[in-house]
Amino acid sequence: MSGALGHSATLFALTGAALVGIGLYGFVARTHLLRRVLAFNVIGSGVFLFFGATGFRRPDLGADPAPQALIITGIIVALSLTALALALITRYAALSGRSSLEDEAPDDEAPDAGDERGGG
Amino acid sequence: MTPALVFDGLLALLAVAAAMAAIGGRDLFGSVAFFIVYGLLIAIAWVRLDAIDVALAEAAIGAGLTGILLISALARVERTASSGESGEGGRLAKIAAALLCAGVAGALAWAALALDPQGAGLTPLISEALPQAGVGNPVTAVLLNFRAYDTLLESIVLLFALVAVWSLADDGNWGGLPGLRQHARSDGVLATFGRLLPPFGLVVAVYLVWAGSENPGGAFQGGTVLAAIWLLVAMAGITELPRVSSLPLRAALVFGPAFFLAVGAIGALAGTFLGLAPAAAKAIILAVEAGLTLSIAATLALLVAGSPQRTQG
Amino acid sequence: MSAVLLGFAAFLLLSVAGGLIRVLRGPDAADRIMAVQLIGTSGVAVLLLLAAAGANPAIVDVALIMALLAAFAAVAFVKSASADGLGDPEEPDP
Amino acid sequence: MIPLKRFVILFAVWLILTAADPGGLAVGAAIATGGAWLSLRLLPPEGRTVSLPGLIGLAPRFLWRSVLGGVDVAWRAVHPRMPLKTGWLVHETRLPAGMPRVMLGNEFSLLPGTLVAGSLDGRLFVHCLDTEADIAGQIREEEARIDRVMGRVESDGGGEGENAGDRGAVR
Amino acid sequence: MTPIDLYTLAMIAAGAFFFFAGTLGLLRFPDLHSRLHALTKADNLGLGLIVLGLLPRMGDVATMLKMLLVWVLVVGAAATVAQLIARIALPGHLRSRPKDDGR
Repeated sequence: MSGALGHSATLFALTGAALVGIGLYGFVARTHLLRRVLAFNVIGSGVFLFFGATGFRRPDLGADPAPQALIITGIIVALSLTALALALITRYAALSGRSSLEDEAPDDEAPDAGDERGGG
Repeated sequence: MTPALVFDGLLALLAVAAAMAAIGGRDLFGSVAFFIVYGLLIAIAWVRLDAIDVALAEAAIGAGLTGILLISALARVERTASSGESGEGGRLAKIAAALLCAGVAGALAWAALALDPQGAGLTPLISEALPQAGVGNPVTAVLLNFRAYDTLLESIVLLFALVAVWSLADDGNWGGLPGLRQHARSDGVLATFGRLLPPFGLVVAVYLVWAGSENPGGAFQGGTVLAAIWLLVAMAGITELPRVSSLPLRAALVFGPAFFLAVGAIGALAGTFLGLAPAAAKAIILAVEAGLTLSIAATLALLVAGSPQRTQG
Repeated sequence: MSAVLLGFAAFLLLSVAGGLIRVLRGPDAADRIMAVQLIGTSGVAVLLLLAAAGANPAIVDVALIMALLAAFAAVAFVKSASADGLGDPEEPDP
Repeated sequence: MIPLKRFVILFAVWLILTAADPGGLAVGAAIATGGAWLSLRLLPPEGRTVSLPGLIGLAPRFLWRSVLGGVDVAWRAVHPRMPLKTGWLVHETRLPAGMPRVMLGNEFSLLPGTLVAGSLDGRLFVHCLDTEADIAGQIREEEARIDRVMGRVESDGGGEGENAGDRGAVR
Repeated sequence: MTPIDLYTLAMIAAGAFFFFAGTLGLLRFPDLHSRLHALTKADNLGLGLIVLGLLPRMGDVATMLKMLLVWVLVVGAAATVAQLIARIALPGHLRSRPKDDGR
């Protein structure tokens, strides 16, 4: 089925690697919490793409179903954690009036609700 | 250069560009828009990798839920908080971070190139066991038979995430209605769209679950579409999402995982936890899928709707 | 023929690239969401071409989902752009 | 009658999706019933009958005109000087609020040179690419066609948008 | 090349042209509402032509009808989105012209 289309598994594996790098940079270097959630999702989908592409090395066999199943599971879990992170962020923003964790005003310490990486 | 390679190269380039723009940009709404586009491109990439099941999931989540989730979260944050991105690190720190991340990406790329190009992974094993699995779609077989553990635990993780979101509510609102009251003019464009589309969405969602046993599709894809449709009806101001304390809602949330667990327990009595007898496998998988679809739809919709913020409608 | 179809799909990706430029330039959020809408339609077209090129009707289902949910991001956007962020732009003024 | 009509439409969609697989007919019938029920709750019939043959009869003309719409805007986009003479037109519609009005707006958003920005109190806001064309006349013509197909409700449609108010609010 | 191939080729090429024109309009047109015209009309026509061009290649009737259904859904979504987005950018003076609703 896929044979007729040719296949570029290596290309997509490299794309996945690049996406992980990009997402990691965003997660480390950007401060707005919402953008960090986006970065976290880019890392996630980069990993999925990498994983999925390595499961598609032999077009004659088709795509390996095992990585596909794990990736579907992963996508849904990533979505639920994104929803949780966004709920935490909106709550934090409502309580503190801020949208990043960087202490611009050192007097008010960020309440622990701001830790988006927790939970799950 | 075959057209296939040109297409894939262009697709990869656009996905990387969209990801960079989502992360590097100044305008936050622009970032969200780039991220939605990015999800769409990744769904096409899954099609190119012959992973239609994943493409379906990515398309349903990317087109339906992520947009609603991110856009409404952004609007809420911007209404309450300063945009402050002032605290970003200095230039040197950024260069160091970029180098580090380039190193990680490089290591992964090296790993990809070092893989045995003839590696067959688990495909032969799965093809061999598929006749006993009860379903013809190998991905569904892995999800609900061979690796049913993962799927069961995942459905429980979803519930925990929802409980965590609910617990962010003020004490007074516990058990109340999720999010703020959505409203729309009842004879307007938005409401009419919200009245026309859902029946078709319902049919498509059930079709995806039905198709999942032999062809790409399944409970996750169908459940996601259902959740998106339900949220549309709520956004069109036609009906409200139920109270978090509502018993029917809680029953719907727990039904899928509980039924799955019961099936597993019966399997345990017969020998293996979650082991399915080949003769009954198909019927059991279909029943579990139907239950999971309902629970996944309810859980995802309420996850996107957020924590309870009021007690009165 | 399937190579030709893939070639056209690649051409449509250029239209996606044009949409990305509009997302980048804005200037309004409405412009950006419009570009997302355009890219969604192009994506559906690309998927249908891929389905025909690979003779794989299951890909049409991916296009079907995208088509069904095509308006959702824009709906969320117009709602967030209303007066209280929860309404509908067509509502009469309070 | 109306529930049956909706059931048939949804079941037809199911047949298309499943390629009329006999193994899925039972599920399809069940879900089309569920879908028809949902549709009745979301969009109660309210005395108006939509004539399906009438709607299908309008299709060829609509398709042809929307092709012209695409050609028109494509021509303006690729033309080096981009001939645009944009402006707004407010049209007092006599179609009843709800579906017919929204349908008119949807339709005119696909036809050449016009784009509808919803309505308010029976006024339809139309953005025109070329203010010299006879848009108002076209809308009146089209309005009459839709009126025929969508059937009429007892009260003449010109009333307040909000009068049609709370219909079909699901609690 | 069979006649069917030629037909497909012609339709898809025409469809691709309308996508190109729609994108061009989105990039070139000076204001939001004009861009919205380009988006709704040119792209839907482009998609419609591509669907029509691909129909004879899909083998079974059900898949053909499914592709038409995809097109109908996209058109409906586009018309709805066009109305909603046009509305949020509606010039204020239009809202209250004939009778002055007490603002």
